[in-house]
Amino acid sequence: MKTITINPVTRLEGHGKISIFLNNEGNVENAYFQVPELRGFEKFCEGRLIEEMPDITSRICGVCPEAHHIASTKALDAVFHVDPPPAAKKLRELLYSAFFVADHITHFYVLAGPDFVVGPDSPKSERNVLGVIAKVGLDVGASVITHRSDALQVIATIGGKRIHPSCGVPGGVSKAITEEERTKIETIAQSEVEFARSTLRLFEEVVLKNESYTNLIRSDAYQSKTYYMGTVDDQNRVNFYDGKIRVVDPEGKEFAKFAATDYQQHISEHVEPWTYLKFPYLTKIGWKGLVGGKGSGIYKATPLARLNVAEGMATPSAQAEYKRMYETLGGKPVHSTLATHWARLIELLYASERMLELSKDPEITNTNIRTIPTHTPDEGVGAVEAPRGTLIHHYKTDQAGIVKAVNLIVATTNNHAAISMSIKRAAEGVIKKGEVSDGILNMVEMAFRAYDPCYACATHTLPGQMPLNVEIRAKNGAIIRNLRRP
Amino acid sequence: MATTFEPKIVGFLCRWCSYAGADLAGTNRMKYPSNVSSIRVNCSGRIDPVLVMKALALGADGVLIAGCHPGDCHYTNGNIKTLRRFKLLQKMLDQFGIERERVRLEWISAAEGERYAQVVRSMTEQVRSLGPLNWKRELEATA
Amino acid sequence: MSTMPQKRVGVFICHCGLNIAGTVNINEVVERAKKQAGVVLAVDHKYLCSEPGQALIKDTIKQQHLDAVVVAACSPAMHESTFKNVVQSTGLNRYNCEIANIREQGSWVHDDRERATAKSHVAVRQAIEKVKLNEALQPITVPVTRRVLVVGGGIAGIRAALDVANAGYEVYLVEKSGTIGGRMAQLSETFPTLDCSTCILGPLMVEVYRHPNIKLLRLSKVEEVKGYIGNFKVTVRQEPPYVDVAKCNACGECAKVCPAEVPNEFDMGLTWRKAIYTPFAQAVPPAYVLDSKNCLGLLPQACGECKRACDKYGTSCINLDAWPQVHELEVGAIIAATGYELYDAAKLTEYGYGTHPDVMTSLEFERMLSASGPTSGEIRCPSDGRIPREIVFIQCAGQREPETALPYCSKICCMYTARHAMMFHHKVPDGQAYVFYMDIRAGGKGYEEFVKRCQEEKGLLYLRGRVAKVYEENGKLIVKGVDTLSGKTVEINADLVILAVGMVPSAESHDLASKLKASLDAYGFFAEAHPKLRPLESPTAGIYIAGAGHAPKDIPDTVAQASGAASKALDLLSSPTLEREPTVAKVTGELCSGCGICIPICPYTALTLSSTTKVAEVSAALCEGCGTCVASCPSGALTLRNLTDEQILAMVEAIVAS
Amino acid sequence: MIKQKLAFNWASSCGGCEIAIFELGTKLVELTNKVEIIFWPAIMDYKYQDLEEMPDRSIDVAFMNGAIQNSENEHMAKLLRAKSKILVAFGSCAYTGGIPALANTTTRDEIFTNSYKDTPTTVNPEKTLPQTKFQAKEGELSIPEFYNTVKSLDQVVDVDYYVPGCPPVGEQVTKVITQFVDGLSPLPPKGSILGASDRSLCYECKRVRDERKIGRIVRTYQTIPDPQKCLLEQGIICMGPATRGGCGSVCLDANMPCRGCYGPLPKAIDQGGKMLSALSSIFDAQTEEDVQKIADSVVDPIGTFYRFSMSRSLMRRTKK
Repeated sequence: MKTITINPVTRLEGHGKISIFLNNEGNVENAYFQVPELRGFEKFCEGRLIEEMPDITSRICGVCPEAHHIASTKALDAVFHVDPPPAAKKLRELLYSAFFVADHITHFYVLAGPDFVVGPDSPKSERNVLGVIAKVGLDVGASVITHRSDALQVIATIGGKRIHPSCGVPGGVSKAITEEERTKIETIAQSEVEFARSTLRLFEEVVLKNESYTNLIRSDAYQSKTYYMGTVDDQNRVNFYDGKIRVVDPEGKEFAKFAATDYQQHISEHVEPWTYLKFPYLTKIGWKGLVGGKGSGIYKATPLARLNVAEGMATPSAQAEYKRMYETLGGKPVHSTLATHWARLIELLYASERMLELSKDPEITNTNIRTIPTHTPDEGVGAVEAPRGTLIHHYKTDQAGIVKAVNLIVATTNNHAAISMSIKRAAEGVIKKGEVSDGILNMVEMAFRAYDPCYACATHTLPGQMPLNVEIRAKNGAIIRNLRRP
Repeated sequence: MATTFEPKIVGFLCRWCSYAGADLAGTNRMKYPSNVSSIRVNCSGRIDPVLVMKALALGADGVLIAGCHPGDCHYTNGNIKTLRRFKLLQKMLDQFGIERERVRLEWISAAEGERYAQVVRSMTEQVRSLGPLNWKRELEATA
Repeated sequence: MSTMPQKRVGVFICHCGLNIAGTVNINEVVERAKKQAGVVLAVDHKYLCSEPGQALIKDTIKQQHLDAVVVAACSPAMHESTFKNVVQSTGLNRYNCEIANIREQGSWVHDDRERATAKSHVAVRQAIEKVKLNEALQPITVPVTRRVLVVGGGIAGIRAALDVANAGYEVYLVEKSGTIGGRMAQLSETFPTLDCSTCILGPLMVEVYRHPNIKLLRLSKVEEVKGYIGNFKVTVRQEPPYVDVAKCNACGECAKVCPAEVPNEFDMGLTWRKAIYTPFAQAVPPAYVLDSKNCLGLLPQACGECKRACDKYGTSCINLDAWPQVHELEVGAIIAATGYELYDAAKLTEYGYGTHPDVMTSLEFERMLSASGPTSGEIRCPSDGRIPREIVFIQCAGQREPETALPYCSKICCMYTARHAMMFHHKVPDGQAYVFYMDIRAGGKGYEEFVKRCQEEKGLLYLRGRVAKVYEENGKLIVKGVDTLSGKTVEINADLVILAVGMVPSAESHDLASKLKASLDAYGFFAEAHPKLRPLESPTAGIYIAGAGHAPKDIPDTVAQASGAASKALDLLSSPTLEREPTVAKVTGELCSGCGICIPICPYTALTLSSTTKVAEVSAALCEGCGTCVASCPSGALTLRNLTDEQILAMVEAIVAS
Repeated sequence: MIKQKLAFNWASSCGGCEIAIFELGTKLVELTNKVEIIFWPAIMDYKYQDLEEMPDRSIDVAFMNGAIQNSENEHMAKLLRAKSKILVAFGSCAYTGGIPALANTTTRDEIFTNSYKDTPTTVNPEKTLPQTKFQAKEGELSIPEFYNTVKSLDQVVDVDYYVPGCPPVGEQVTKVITQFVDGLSPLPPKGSILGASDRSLCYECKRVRDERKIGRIVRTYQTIPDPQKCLLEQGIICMGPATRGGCGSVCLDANMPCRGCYGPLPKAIDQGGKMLSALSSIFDAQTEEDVQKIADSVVDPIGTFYRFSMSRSLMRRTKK
């Protein structure tokens, strides 16, 4: 038997290691996806001041600190039984939409982009954001950077910092925005909407019009039938900031719809000895191992999942794109991992449109942005849709507001099982008769990257690094072929 | 005898009261254990909690801070500032898991030679029964 | 550690006869000292403080070209300066010397030779590590403003001002009221000599007024004190000069026409005075005073009678539109002579003061005895003016009563009560006086004899015991008390009752103390630097104390202390500059962020934030070197010269390493 | 012109530092003319083995962010050290331990028990715990060893420079990187802190200070602080006085206190200890009882004073 170790999967925010075992025919016997780190936030947050959670937990992930910051802040609202003034909620959502814009741009152009724009078989020296820029042209490249940066500027305006904002307080936000700031934000939002549209056009050009890619998207290797999870508003439309968590089965039928507070009845986590990361699954169905389908509790929580569970988007152009995608890919739900990229761009459009709406909201500059808690802190759950899936923060405190217990269901973690399966399927699809090439390995990674997995988040750990190294071993373990990327 | 643990205790004594008190114990030939070595400072207010922690981190088993009684400070109220720092430091050392007996603040006047001797006796005993702190080794052990 | 080149250190270990050598193995300490980095040599000697011992240190420093010296001997409290002087005499900087205390905290407190030796070695190591990091320092010299401010124009202030002025230095004398003289001016006689008080005080008051070196600021109040010893900047606020002292000839026309009458404080309210008045006959300056609080004429200009009268018959010296004056004084020393007030007798309800007119305080009685007083010296009952036959003096009234009133003894009451009783007997020969006392305290030159003499007067009865109650019964005052000697309760029908109430610090002293940053004791009297060795100085350098503002005192003590305080101040003024210990705090400007944490930490306002650089600055002259600010500085920008964190930690390491 | 060889790598960090470098934006693109980024796993397809095969000291400047929390972090740090002429500890985690170092208030065992057994959603009847080496039926699987005590980078390898901040702010990052790249100004002495001020945040804070006095500690959720006045004087614990400036006091502009991410000041032996001393020194209390009251209102000293600097603190971890 041979072992291939892809170690690590690069261009993901965090850290993953893939081990593929081949059988004697050189076909895939099994593939393991391992997360080699753990940080113990849930433990070391104990004893801290509850109001500091948004500041501390935002360090779970520097790629999506806003997700943790806002989920945590919402958990604080619950812990203190306080309802923020409308302006505060809107400011939070505005910051949050800006974050989605920034994050989705980062992912598409910097992390996943190279696969599509530059191409999976191109030399690694080009397979990166600089390569993308080279391909799409420096001005587009510059515009990518500007639009990402502008979105972060909006985050800084509301949240204080571009990375790791610090505005979250129970019952609101720490700072209001001035009319002057609002105008700036509106201008930025306007241009983000445009940029989102142009990005979708680019996707159309380089991906949808490219036979080999669309085949990839449709190819069996990238199909993964599971349950889907995402947050929807009262009309079952995608919502990132607030709403109910909805789960649909592989046929797209509603399986559950619940308030974040009840997450414990619906989500459980399974432990495996070969990875530091746990495997969440649907409690009512149970853990059946790393298998998909209706009989297994495994679910996905990704942009595609969100679109699959929703019945539409809350903004016009995004709604149109939503329709178009499902028409193109033959109706809901879509199971193709790679379609996640498309879904992500539709979300990018929605986020920028929502950003624009909120920036125009007359109430957004209202200075009543905080309700001072009066209730003794006890327990609370806060949830948002992070770019990489549903994110849940759950805190318990004593009467003095000292954290006694923390439980976190983190975006990427939701997809841990699904990712492992997708990788295996991809490996099975592209590795035949022990034939292993750099491009092929990258395609395995593509399956992985589609989830935009953030292992900083998932393990509440910090990303680490290891090289890609494929060793093919004979049964006796002797290396008969050692292969690296060209 | 050789087996009994002899704690190393750093004593920060203010010049005007506690150091003079310690001298008085000597003039009166009072006997007490040799485990506390004193460092003379003008005022207990000179003692920065950082110095206390550094002493522990460097290997001291205990730290004694001694100053004038409240109201008697040669510098009006340096000792009160020491008190403020000490109370908060004590709270933090609790968190670090360092027993309270290891770090003490005592008011000892220039006239209280016996009291100084008494404090040294009791503190030496308490720290001895707690055993070595060995903070450095503690760190390596838990690396 | 530090980048400075390694110092050549010499270690000298003293046997102190057998005091140290008896318990400490000197040889071992010497040998182990030799092994320390930087130590050039280590030697021992029987008595290092002896002449040969000092010579040994001197010679070795020269021969071995030592840069620094460690002396392991008795406590630094004993001989630190001795050995520093030795070091200095060789041309080395005196701060290149450290003492290891191996006697008081070594040989004398440990029996176990091994342990005592080990601990002594640690002490030596500490000293070595510290001295290596000591910097050479020169004493800080600051200029001295050779002028003195005296606050309070009573006998203490007068005496102190005259002594300083006579020594040839300028003095500002600040007095709150319209004249100097204070309490002493109110007294009719003084014990034990029965001198007429004003007769001995008067000339001094005039001398003050005429003295070229004394600037008298009456009706004035210290408003702000900045600076430090040798260099105080004092702001004094003076009432508007409604009456031009230079012009006023005290003709009194103004008072005649003044419509406002108020109780006369000089007579303890037993008489009335006008709103424009002269405090008393011998008042200095000899001019009328306008009491702005009670004058009907000021703001808005309503009355103005006095001005019209003065313009018409007088010297037209009244200006009702005058403005207050603010004086900025620069002085090198300040003498606080704020004096005393009487404890409020009304608080002693059991004695019926304030409810019955014939219960008086001793000071009220004093005024009555005075020829210039309300009754021109006759003793009469305030109620109906009759001459009292039976008079009761109650000593310790509200004194030595920790729970209910004053815990302390006012020291002078035994004496003046005896005098009062005697005066009563002289003025009412057939009268009967009773004195309730707890014990007679008559320490002082001629005091005991005086009291004895009084007690021997007939018609004067001393009863040992407290008075329980004074109450009225059909027109008579009943004084109920116990005679603890006979054990009987006594009941006296009195015409007049005199309460010897205690002395309390004057109302101003608290306010002044906080402006001077001088500490007060538990009762609000000025605290001294040391009760025995420095009774004339406040702990705050440059502030001296005199008179009853420091503690209850009689006149001789007050005058003595005043002269003492004056000579202390003169001592300071005797040189144009003064030297201070240079081991003070220091700010590294580049590291200071001006966060301001240290500012309130300093009890001497030695730290300020520079208006230009925005960072903290230390006034080396103000800094006393306690180092409290250093510990509070979050950025480590503050250090204490020759007791840096680095040095303290070097000593800590010496302790834990061995 | 020879391009400078740069490398970026992460150990135990949240990725925020990577984003911070990415914040260079267009400058990053310009940079690529002057430098060759030969290793940046977060963004580029370069692999660990590529690094292993480079000759020693072949990288001109390597930026490493993240704390050292497991055997792999340490291995990586040593490798990068060997391959680089200059190694820069980038960000709070690499410099002082950062948020991950709060794990030093607990232990590996406590963390495992909590994460894999106690958390409410965990279902683990067999009490399975992750193993560094595991025999799967197909072969052996390994994961790195999790450390009990989180270390800063310089506690495992020799570090040349430090760039504080969680994350370091954009302008500072630009300054630092260009400083290395255009090589115009001579490099500062080894061990220097780059991209930060030598003075505390108070020096650049725009808030007005009045009297340094603290009567009671106020927690951020309890009040809406006056945005003009010093937070400390409003009773809110702000780490500003004990923390390096350079960030532009952005948190304070958001009306929130500084948590100290820029780390200790040049002459401060211990950031938390210094803050503790400064804060308590100005407690407005004279008697033991009153002092105790205020002290007790500082509820979580370690989490407050060592939020980002536990690894670099004197005590470094709690005694367990």
